Amino acid sequence: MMNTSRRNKICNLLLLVVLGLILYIFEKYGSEYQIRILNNMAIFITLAVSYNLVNGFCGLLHLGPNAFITIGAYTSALLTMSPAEKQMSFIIEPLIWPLSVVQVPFAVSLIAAGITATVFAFVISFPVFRVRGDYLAIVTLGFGEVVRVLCNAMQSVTNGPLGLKGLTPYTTLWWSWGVAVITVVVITKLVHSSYGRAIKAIREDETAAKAMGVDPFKHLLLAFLISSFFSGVAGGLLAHLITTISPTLFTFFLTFNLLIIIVVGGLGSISGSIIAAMLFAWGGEALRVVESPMNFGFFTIPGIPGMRMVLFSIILMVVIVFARRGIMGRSELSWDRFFAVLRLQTKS
Amino acid sequence: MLEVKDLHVYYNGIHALKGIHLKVPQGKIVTLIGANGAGKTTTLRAISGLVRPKQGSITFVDRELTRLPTYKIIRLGIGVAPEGRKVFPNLTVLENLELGAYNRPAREFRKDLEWIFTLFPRLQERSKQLAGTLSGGEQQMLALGRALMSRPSLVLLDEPSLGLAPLVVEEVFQTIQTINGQGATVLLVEQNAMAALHVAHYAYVLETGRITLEGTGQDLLADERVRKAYLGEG
Amino acid sequence: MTINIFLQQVINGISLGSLYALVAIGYTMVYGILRLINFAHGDLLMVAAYTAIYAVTLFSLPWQVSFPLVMVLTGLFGILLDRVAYKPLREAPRISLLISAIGASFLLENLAIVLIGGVPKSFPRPDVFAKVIDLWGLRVQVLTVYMPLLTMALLLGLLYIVHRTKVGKAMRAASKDFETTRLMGINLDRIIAVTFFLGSSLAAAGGMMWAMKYPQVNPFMGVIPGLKAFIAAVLGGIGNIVGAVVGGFILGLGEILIVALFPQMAQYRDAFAFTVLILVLLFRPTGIMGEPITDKT
Amino acid sequence: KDTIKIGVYLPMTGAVAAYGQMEWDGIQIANEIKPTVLGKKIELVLVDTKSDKIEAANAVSRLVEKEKVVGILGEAISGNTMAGNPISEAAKIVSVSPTATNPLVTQGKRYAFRACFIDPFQGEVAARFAVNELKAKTAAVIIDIAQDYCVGLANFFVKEFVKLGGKVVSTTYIQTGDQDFSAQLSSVQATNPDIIYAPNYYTEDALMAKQARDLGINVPILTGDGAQADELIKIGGEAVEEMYFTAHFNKEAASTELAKEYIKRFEAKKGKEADAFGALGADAYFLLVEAIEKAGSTDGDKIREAMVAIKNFPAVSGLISMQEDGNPIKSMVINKVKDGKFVYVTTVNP
Amino acid sequence: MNDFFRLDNLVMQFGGLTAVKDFSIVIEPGELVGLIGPNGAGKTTVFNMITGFLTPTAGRVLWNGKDITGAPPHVVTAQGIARTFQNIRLFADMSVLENVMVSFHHTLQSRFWKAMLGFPSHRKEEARIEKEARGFLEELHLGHLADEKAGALPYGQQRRLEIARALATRPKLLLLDEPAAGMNPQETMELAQLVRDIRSRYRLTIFLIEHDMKFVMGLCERIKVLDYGITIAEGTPAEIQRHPDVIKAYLGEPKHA
Ligand SMILES: Nc1ncnc2c1ncn2[C@@H]1O[C@H](COP(=O)(O)OP(=O)(O)OP(=O)(O)O)[C@@H](O)[C@H]1O
Ligand SMILES: Nc1ncnc2c1ncn2[C@@H]1O[C@H](COP(=O)(O)OP(=O)(O)OP(=O)(O)O)[C@@H](O)[C@H]1O
Ligand SMILES: [Mg+2]
Ligand SMILES: [Mg+2]
Repeated sequence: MMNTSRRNKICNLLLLVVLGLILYIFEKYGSEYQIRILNNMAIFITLAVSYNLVNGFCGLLHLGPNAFITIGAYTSALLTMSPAEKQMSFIIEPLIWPLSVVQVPFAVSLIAAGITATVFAFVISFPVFRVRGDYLAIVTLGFGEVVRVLCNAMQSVTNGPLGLKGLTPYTTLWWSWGVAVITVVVITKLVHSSYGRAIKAIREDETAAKAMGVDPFKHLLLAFLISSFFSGVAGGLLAHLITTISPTLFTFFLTFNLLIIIVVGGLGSISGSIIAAMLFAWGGEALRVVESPMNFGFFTIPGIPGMRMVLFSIILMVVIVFARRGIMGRSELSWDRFFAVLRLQTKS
Repeated sequence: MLEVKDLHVYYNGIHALKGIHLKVPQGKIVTLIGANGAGKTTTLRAISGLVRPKQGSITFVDRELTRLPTYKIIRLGIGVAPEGRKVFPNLTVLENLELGAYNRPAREFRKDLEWIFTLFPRLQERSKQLAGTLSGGEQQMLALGRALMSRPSLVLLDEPSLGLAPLVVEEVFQTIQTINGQGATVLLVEQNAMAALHVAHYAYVLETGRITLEGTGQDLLADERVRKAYLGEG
Repeated sequence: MTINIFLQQVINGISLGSLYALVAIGYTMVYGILRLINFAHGDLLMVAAYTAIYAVTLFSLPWQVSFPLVMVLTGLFGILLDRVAYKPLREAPRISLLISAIGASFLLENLAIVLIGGVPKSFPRPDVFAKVIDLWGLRVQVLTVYMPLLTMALLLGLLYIVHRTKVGKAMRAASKDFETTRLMGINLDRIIAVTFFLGSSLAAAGGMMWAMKYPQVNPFMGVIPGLKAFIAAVLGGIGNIVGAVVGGFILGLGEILIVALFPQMAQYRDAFAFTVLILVLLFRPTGIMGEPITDKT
Repeated sequence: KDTIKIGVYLPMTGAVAAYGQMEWDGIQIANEIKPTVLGKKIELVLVDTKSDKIEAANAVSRLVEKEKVVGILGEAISGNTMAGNPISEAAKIVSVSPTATNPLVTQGKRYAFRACFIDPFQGEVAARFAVNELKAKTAAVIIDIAQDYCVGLANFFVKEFVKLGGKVVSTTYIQTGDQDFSAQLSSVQATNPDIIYAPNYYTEDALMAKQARDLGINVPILTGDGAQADELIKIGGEAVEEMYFTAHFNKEAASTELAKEYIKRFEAKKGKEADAFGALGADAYFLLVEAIEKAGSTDGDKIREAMVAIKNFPAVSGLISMQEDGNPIKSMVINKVKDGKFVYVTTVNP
Repeated sequence: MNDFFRLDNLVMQFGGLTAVKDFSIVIEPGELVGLIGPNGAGKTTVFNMITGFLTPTAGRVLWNGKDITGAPPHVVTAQGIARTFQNIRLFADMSVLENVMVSFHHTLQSRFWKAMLGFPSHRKEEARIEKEARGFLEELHLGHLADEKAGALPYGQQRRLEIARALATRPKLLLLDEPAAGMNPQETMELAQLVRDIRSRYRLTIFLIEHDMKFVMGLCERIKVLDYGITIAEGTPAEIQRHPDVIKAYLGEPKHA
């Protein structure tokens, strides 16, 4: 019998290959619409998994991921636009110098996006980690809003409410899924390491964790920074997917959506976040059915705009009442489980 | 007065009580002893309606309790001092006692309060203090007093001696006998088997969800198995 | 800036603050008992405002009747909200409750969009309130004077209920411990219902005053006041009623004065609320009047 | 196939749902007036954008790929249109936005059009009107900082106003959703301007006007097309009397047959005054249908060629000629509120 | 002068309340010392000051000749002082094994990015930690429960796991806060044996708080008694049991023999 850890490794590789194949097929034969949804899925996976690191594994109620997404999106966009485009866009106030002349490749801009977001996270970490619980929630929500207000106000950097338009659509399936896979792998590894254990210990009981020699500030900060990095990168991907960004894109509704994804998926479950992110990206579109006129042969119900969101809210509330800890709770899909189920199936 | 028959309780699949029978006759002190996790607290929670049994019946002076919500059970004349005292820390001692008398007519309040203060003079001294700032022993007294404020015919006490200094433990058991002398029926759950068996008229031993022994307090004190397992002898 | 303009601004600030305060009280009450940030609370303003519009225009009730009626109806609506969205989750993790609150908020907003439409409606402001009076050279709307007064009156009433009545004591008890509250023979669901009723009717009062001051009603009108009131509640120390009022006034005055004193900073007005909040929490991590966190070891 | 599908993507929910809903009203009336093209019935497919860019992009993808529409109407605001545009552009499908006024919306795009004029034009006209007709020497500008439309208009107004010798004495900011402007207004009051230019949407403008009048500020207020909606008067009441608008159309000045027909039907059906949002929604529809008709085909390139060939088309908001760059040439009217009605003041030709 | 462990005139005030006043003690390596006193006497507060959960209002904590007063808890732990809590504080949703493995975290050499990228050196370290943690569990007879959720264990085993977890931080001084609370006499006896065992096996010095007099008197070599934050007595168990102040404030007259 094969050693299970080797088996799992091979299965993981196979899974990657299958994912690659699927992406290849869609890239080649899929419609723009399908590709777009797949891109959204990947970006939401990146966002959700990195957000879950803080909320699910650290057990903090962080309500400001939109700040890091915003910062990532703006950084990346400002770095890929050509100086000529920038000059044309910034009609209220000209863009400040070095930004007005630099232009770097997309990949570099994504890394810069992640780093800028991380630096910002570091700067705000002191006030954020001074408080806990719902106070932390409101402080992070506050930083999210402050960033949005600054984006509106700092016109010589962000072009204010006009936002940045006409970005090159660099975000392809390979980019978005590539980043998603890296995020998932890296965060999974972290969570299953001694660091992850320390972080979970803080979540379970901060006082006891301290007594076991774990420095809560250091470890929470670590998770916060890593999460911000990937949020920033995802922000860059998002910017180059929709090709136009402005402060209205990053309100706390974006945060709420992410929060819904990770709670419905299961706080502290990476596979839960992945599943919920995919459901969210796909479901939002699938639900459009209820807004288009429905023809039942002998009579037609006219479409009611807005029904989709009504239904979404109802589904959300029903799901959360029946699955209080989300779809996955804190458990993960794993090959061990998969094969265990498989064995049971074949036996019976 | 209280009769529990074939009680089964589950916590998310954990079978915590596996068919318990017990009786608490009017005017007596009955104690329930047993190791940690044996299900003592669970029994009290089932009686007071905080957990719903899967099977079995609990009758209190001819009323079936298993379907009633907690507040209705309490209104039938049951007072509870829960495990871990659970005083309301942000309320004063007096306000805690007022809540104990939530369903009592307002005009009786003074009289009831005086009774509690004669039982626990310390509470009178501290009546304006926030309950959260009391010492452990004082909190236990408050929890007892609060349970008695509704003038219950049956009192359920869950480990009233837990974490208390020896001197205070002494006081608590004396109080239990006092209130029993004044007519209250008591169901006492205890780890401190020695003290509990001394005050109890009748006792049950609970082990992993089952009653394994029962008898008068004196009988059990003499019982070989009890001495070994619960009194730390031999 | 003349002293007159400054005083004018102070009055504006106080009246805005009293609105924040009214809404913040509801936030804080629900939080105090359920530990729930009730994100749907802001939407109750919207529900109340629409209800008032229909009461006045459709059923042509005089405002003296319809406004109290709307408060009662919104209070009942609050109870319904609890029954549907929160009661099934009493024993669930708090975060699930929060998601349910967000869901309820989305639902109310979108139902309003579907049923009433996104186009704003005007609010029938009774003329008594619209009148502008001259107070020592200050032009003050009657409403502006009434609002802080009403807020203070409602606050006093509420404090009386919470501290002097049996129900109030039960509410404070329930805020710490559901089970033990039940063990006192208290019908917890009734207490929670009362809390929602009170909080929601205050939100209704806030919503109607909001709609009179800024007479347009749309499905999203509650979002910003709701958020601001939430900040006010946290600023004051969430769970503390007096704190909520203090926070509301600080926020209202601060927002108005920052724009008044530094007009070029107006675009940072929303950032101001959060900056103050963050600064306060830096020095008092549980808000101005909040209880310190006791982490017993 | 006996129908022709036209896709519509608008914010029917979310923060700017009101604009989407008003434009959808106009488009539906237009569809009633002209339900067929090339002898086939026109089927409108409406997709909601939740006032969100991600959803706007999804929506256009869906219309293009799944619904296979031949042309697209929408979005209501520039930011979302710019999220949707690149997709229809790549698919070579003509899109017409009713109200996306930002210059960048059509810039460098072959298949993107709009039914409204662009911000620079409107801002400049407003400045000229302020100087020439209102005889203003000083102006206070109040800008909704959260709307690129408002920022754009104000920006072009200020440039032109200064060029014409005026002086901007105060610039203050508000934000969509703000409801208390007393602080800003007090500071405006302190500078004592000849006029206030507040090119914001009607909700904010109505509330602002109301609070301005309450404070005793009685100078004329000048604003843009975004404010001209029935709700402005409903909300603002007496306070918005004498407010001036640079606008797309006025009922009284409505000269075209289509406009008369549209206004009649709109008022009969909706029970309220026809507003600019609806009118522009209708015009976007009429322009697209006219182009399809002229092209005699549903081919994107042919429609595009037919579109830029449209000259002096008598639309609801007046005569429209489409330019090669996707922007229409149309005249502008100045309206004001009088006795609770939008009345015609003058027409400014491009 | 002893430089192993010493408390010098520790004072702790909460607002107006002086919870602990001038608390001093010297503990020699390998000693087993008890701390008793009525509820609210300030016993847990002393532990909290030693382990950095509270910063004393005045006084010093000396450890191996170093002043560690006010050092944060995780630093104190890393220096070799571990504790358990009066109310059990396990990482309830983590497995028994993980609970113990957390205690090894402060000895970890590899940096976080090595963990994130799955470096072999980190994997090797993880394997070592797991092996040693299992070793501890075996020794405390918890080995068969390694994969259980800690929160699902019966109370007695939770207490033992708390001790195992504290031991795994490799302390020289172990502070136990009411380890026998909520145990029946039988379990308490087993616990006493366990404490003796681990003391000799790991060459520990132990300082413990307990209300169970049988346990304290049978186990401790030296006892200190606190009342209202003030030391009222100190001595051998026999001396303490006879001390009139202690009887008055704490023990009461022996009745149930
Ligand atoms: N809320 C709960 N969820 C899951 N299991 C529980 C819960 N409460 C108790 N149990 C389990 O039920 C069993 C009985 O517990 P119970 O609290 O009744 O014991 P007890 O006899 O009161 O013990 P102790 O002396 O520790 O108070 C234990 O195995 C316990 O782990
Ligand atoms: N963080 C704190 N803030 C305020 N007061 C405190 C704090 N911690 C403890 N106290 C108070 O200090 C006093 C001593 O408490 P401590 O917990 O040390 O007592 P103890 O001797 O351990 O009692 P017990 O045997 O009941 O555990 C008590 O009056 C307690 O209320
Ligand atoms: Mg128990
Ligand atoms: Mg203690």
